[in-house]
Amino acid sequence: MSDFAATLGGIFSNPNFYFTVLSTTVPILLATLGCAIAENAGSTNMAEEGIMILAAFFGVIGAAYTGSVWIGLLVAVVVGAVMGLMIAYFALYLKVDIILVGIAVNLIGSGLSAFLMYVITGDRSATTSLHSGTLPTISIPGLSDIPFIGTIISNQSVLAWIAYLAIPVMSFLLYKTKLGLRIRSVGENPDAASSVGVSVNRTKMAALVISGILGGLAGAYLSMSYLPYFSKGMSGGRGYIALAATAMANNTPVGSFGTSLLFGFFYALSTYSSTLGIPDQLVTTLPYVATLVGLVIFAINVQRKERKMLHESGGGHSSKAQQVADASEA
Amino acid sequence: MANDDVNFSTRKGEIHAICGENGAGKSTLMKQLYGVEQPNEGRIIIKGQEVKLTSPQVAIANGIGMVFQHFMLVPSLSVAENITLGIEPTTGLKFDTKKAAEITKSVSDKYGFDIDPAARIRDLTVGVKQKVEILKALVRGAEILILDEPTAVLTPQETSELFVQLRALREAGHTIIFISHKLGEVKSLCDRVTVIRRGHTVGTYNVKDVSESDISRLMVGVNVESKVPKGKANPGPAYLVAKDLELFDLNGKRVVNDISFTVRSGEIVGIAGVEGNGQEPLVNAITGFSGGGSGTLSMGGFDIRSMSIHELREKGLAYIPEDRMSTGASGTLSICENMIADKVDWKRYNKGLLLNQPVIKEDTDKWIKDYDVLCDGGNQKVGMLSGGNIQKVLVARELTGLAKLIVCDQPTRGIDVGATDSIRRRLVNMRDSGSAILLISADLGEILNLSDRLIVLFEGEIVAYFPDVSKVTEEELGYYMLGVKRMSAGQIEGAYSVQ
Amino acid sequence: GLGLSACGGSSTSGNSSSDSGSSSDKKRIVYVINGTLGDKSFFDSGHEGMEKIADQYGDQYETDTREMGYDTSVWESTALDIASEGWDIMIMGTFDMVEYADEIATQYPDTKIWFFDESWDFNTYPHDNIYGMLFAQNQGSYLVGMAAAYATKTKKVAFMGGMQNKVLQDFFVGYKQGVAAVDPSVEVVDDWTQSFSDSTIGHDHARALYQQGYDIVFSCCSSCGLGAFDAAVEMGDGYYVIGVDGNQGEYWASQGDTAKAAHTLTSMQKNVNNTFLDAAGEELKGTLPYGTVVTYGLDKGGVSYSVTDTTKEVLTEEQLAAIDQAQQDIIDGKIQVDTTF
Amino acid sequence: MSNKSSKGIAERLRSISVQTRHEILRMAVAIAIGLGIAVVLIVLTAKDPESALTYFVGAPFMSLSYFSHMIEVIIPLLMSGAAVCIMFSANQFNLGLEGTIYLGGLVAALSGIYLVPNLPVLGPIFSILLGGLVGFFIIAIPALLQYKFKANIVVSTLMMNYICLYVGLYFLFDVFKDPASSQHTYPIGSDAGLAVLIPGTKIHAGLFLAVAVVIFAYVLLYKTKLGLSIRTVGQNPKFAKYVGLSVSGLALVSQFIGGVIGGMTGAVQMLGLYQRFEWTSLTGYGWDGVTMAIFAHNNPKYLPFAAIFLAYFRTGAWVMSFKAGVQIDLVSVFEGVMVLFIMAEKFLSGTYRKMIFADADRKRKERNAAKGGEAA
Ligand SMILES: Nc1ncnc2c1ncn2[C@@H]1O[C@H](COP(=O)(O)OP(=O)(O)OP(=O)(O)O)[C@@H](O)[C@H]1O
Ligand SMILES: Nc1ncnc2c1ncn2[C@@H]1O[C@H](COP(=O)(O)OP(=O)(O)OP(=O)(O)O)[C@@H](O)[C@H]1O
Ligand SMILES: [Mg+2]
Ligand SMILES: [Mg+2]
Repeated sequence: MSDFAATLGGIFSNPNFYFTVLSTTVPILLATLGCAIAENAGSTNMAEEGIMILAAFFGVIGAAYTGSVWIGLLVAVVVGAVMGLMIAYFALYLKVDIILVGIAVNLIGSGLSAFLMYVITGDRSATTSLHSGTLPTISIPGLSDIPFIGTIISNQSVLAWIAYLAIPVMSFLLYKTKLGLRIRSVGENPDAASSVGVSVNRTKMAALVISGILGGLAGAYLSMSYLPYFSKGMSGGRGYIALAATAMANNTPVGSFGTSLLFGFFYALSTYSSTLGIPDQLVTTLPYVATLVGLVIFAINVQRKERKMLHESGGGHSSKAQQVADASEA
Repeated sequence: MANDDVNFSTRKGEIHAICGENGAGKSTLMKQLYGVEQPNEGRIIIKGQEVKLTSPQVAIANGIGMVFQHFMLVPSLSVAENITLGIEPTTGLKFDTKKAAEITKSVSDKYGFDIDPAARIRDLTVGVKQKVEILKALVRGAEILILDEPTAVLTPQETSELFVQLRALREAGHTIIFISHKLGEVKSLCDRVTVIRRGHTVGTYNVKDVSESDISRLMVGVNVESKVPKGKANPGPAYLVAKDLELFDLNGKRVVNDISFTVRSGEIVGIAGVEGNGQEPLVNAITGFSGGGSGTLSMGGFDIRSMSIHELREKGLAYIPEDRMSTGASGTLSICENMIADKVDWKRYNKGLLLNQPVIKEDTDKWIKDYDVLCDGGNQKVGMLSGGNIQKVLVARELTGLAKLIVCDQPTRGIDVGATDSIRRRLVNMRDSGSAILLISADLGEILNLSDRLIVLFEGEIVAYFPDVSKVTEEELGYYMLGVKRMSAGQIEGAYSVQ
Repeated sequence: GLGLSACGGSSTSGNSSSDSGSSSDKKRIVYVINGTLGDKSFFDSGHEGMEKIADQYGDQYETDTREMGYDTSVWESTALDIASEGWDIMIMGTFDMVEYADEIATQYPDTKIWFFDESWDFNTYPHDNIYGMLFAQNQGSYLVGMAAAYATKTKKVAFMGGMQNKVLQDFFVGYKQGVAAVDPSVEVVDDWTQSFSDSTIGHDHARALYQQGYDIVFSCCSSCGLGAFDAAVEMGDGYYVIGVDGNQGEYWASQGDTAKAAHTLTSMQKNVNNTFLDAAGEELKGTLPYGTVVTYGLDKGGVSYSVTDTTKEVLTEEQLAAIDQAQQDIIDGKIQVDTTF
Repeated sequence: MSNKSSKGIAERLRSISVQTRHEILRMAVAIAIGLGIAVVLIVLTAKDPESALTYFVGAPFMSLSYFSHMIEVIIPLLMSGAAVCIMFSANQFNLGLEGTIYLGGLVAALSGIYLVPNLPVLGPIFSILLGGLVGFFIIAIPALLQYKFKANIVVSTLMMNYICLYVGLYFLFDVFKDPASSQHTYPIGSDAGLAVLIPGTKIHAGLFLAVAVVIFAYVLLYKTKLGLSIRTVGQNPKFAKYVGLSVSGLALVSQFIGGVIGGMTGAVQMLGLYQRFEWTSLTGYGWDGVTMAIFAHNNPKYLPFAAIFLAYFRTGAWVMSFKAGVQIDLVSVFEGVMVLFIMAEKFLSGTYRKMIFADADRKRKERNAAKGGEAA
């Protein structure tokens, strides 16, 4: 047991571990922010998984055929935006349930990326034959020299910095701008928004496009930063994790950071713990169990808060959350 | 087709009423005027110019503003944010909170509304919310203001305050289109009235030239007597008993304070009161929607709070809820399924493990006929029906159960005269056949007409009790409802009558 | 259990005889993959072998490669369907396919099966139209284990496998023994990624191992293992991957990826390609010993360890000589390598 | 009665409501778009497009074994589809079937190895029920977390799937692996598997069970009070509570039933097609169930059509993949596209309007004609 504790202590005192935590958190964070902004507009974006994989694939193709990772990044972002538009079109204009749109897009994403990879590159599992390159990493001179912290934050990809920067940017967007105001009002009471001439569909579409762009960035990170190639199924369920992280974060950008970091932490721990002497399969469940537990803790908290809200809103119009609360209290 | 060949016109600076039965198409017509829905044919002319109102934006640009039947506000946002939503002032990328507050302030000052721009909508009372709605339209430069049943949720005081403001707006040259089922309001406020019946205009009249009964006759085609005839009650033993009842909300705040009353079999007990004075928690407690509190609350001798809704219904509870669309019915289920939703356990509707569909169909068809539900048949989805017909389905379901205790919360709100009359008659019939009925209604006429005994609730307490309703006037009731007057404990004691 | 009627079999085998009759005298040989190509590992290597056969014996063999994908529920149907096309020789392998090969061997006695990567149990499944090919990955792993022990600066080396299946454990036991043979004080850890396909997982596990001081990682999990090379490059000097199945150092070099080549210490090559080619040659001579299992170890060149520029840079000549000596000792039977088979 | 039966087909077609006719049209166009995209991709990428297309479109009729493969594919589709229909009818977006199927399969295999290896008929039935029980326990976790704490069911079930997989892998590798095998359990007993129905094929007795499960799901949802209650809850929970139904209780029950069927799906698949348990990843049948429920609009009545349809083209894609070398991944693109269009309420809504007008027109003319006839 003390051996176990010593190993664990060794992991936690290793700055590289935290480097790994931060870098594995990045794609999840980006996707979580994407889910969060869509959720704020009242649209559950379950399609980050599919967006990510398609963006990762097309980004690599773009980078390889133009010889520039930056163009690859642009392609990934454009693919993300287009997917966001497509989701919006089907969900908002053709009225497909948005969860089902998500499931469909994920199906298409996994199939199309694998299919086209073979057709375009002749590779079946990974595009190692292409030289698509990686986006640069950034080390800030002063910071990198700080002993422990320096190791953690230096040499993180430029996209990692973008991801962490996206947290305040998304906060600003949601809470301080016109678009943010509209997104939140459309999510909370679409009828109110449309009655004053705010186009619900266009606002939701904007949120979904931003959501798609964030998913595109997440994809780009996977195939042009984390690894220098596209590999089949490399989104690895991160889109679903993002959905969980969003739910746990109550759809706030700062909360999204916390919850994706939670997953990143336990995921990193699971990759580290071959030395812990626990069966590897069980260790692999760690991040998922942690997410599930986090979700439950969050839900308990919400329940408590909802009780309060219930009182505050008094006899007025009951919110949706309240209706649900009412309904399931039977 | 909701509207078929409607013609009407308004003049600048008038208050123009639109009257019609439920489902006559009033709201639909207004939505067309506001660009939310598009008419299939016909023309809309504003100031001599034909316009195509393809969206609310276009309508707003043409000087039309609308206050919907249901509030269109975002609860978590502030008043200023709600008012400037869609026309947000910005500095650079940022939404300019200060400027939004200024805009709100200046318009509310101009029209004499007293509103705090920073308040959150969810903290406001209904009356203030209504004002925010009107301000929203005015800020956008509305010259034609459409109000869809604005008074339905207001207290009498709020209503008269609103009328003062509407008259002021009229003086300022605004045109107001006013929809209401309350003909008294139409008479006192409006200049002209257009009557719609089943999607057709019947005609436009000067309000001075027509009486209330004229209007109601025009609406339904026959003159409906406004009072339901009813004989003397013949009450049995107390069926619903509330003794020293205290109820708390989820934060522990007391919302019903030490009240005692009974409802006996064979009588109708009315509860009058301005909305938000404890009716909702009381109804929720009696119908099993929420538990907790202290004191006795029993039905037919059983403790209500130890029973689930299911058990309560098995013991004879029937409940006509206030909110028919989201609570009282399921729009996506068929009429049959809605009708028997509370009776699925009945032997009659089950054959072995399966539902006995022919019997269900047969009974539903019968009820559709009895209750005069306008529909294509039992398999039609309830959501396809008009509001009044949905209410009829709901009432039919509730009154065809055991219905030993019937809790009616606003049973005829927003229902046309014919349907209202028939529902009231049925309640009286149920009383006569021995049901105990608790009636909560904002419609004082209804309360006074139907109740045998009457309680007034104010701030969660019983402030008045009338053992004989026939002697009560609306005016007197108003004093108690507003807390101006209050009876002595001895007088109120009578509400708890076991015999 | 499953039974198959004679009627289905006979009608199709009737077809097959007419098929093979009409298409000249070439032997028709098909390589059936229970997975897909692109694993940069033994499926790909086998396919290479097929191409070599076509090159070398093009006038005597007609070759084809078929992929069955990763949906295990269709493997049986697919394999039987391919068998019904009337091939002279079917090549298939891995434990997953044993029972299906048994069915085919029973139903199509005229079709010969070369079965690789699993020890065919002729007691349970006695077929004289089956030829078993087993690779002694434990022997090759022993040698790369020695290389790892020589190369490590931290005295900690790792094995990274996908899942603990028998073949991979065979790799591991050989590797561990090889490390210990050089220096018993070197710590060997085994890490199982639970994936054979997701390179990001391979990358993360390898990186975690490096960051914990295991400076050599023997990466044995197909596409998942590709990520290890990226992790080594990221970590910088002194961190190495040992490749598997093919000569991965050479592969990276051929792709112009010098960084990865420079981090590839050596590779445990499983020369499926050459094995197929050899077997095809013996088949023509009529000397292929059907009804037996042949182990392709270091002696037959079934497995080998690769020496690239990187290998020569990292290891001294004496060390390389010691590895070669061990190779000879294994061939001579002086060293017995542990195995899970 | 006789009058009705003597009606012509055209007449009867016209008597179908405009809504239904439009629904059929929409479905047809959705399929056409899905197929169109698939065909374009095949033509652009296949070495021999002609034979690839032939396999894709016609494989099930090209040989008995392909046809029987189609039937094999139908079995899990029907079962998981029924499970999802029941859960979705209660409006529970429970996506946890993957996990139940995986562990249901594992436990059924273990039962076939250790508990009832030599008990014909009853043995497999027992194993399948045991699989169902496992499905129940697995689904119970997220369902109860939702019941007690309102933990988001979509998210918790997605997490549960991963947990089930890795826990299953642990038991497979560390506890129950046959040391002589690669990554498999011991083989199940000689009488533990499901009997083959048609010799020469792999169509197994699970087909009966699958059909029974679909019928059960339909009868349950549309003919019993429990089903009506479940659907009431699914359509409007507030209303359901109001009429005295236990909303969260029924949500639980629907998920329990779904979980049991999920576990049984895994068991049937295992005992019908495999000798040993050897799954090292999630099977995908759970997601298939979602696709099936979408195609069937949550009504089990339509599951057989949806299953035949999907199985037909999956068989085509399967044959195409190993005969003509076209990537089987194509099939998920095809299915995803169709999910989008089939669920698109507003898709072809312009045509819908025209159909309604045409219908009204026709009715008016008929009425006029009838009047004219009377006058004459
Ligand atoms: N989407 C629709 N398509 C076709 N007909 C509809 C649609 N919605 C409602 N109707 C029909 O239009 C008629 C008018 O319904 P509506 O709800 O306007 O009644 P209403 O005038 O509000 O009556 P009530 O007073 O009962 O509410 C109803 O008979 C209804 O069946
Ligand atoms: N395009 C349409 N075609 C047919 N019916 C429609 C259409 N649009 C709306 N309806 C139905 O027509 C009815 C018109 O109701 P509307 O809300 O206008 O009635 P209302 O007169 O305002 O009644 P209330 O007094 O209950 O508010 C609605 O029930 C609606 O369902
Ligand atoms: Mg209405
Ligand atoms: Mg209305």
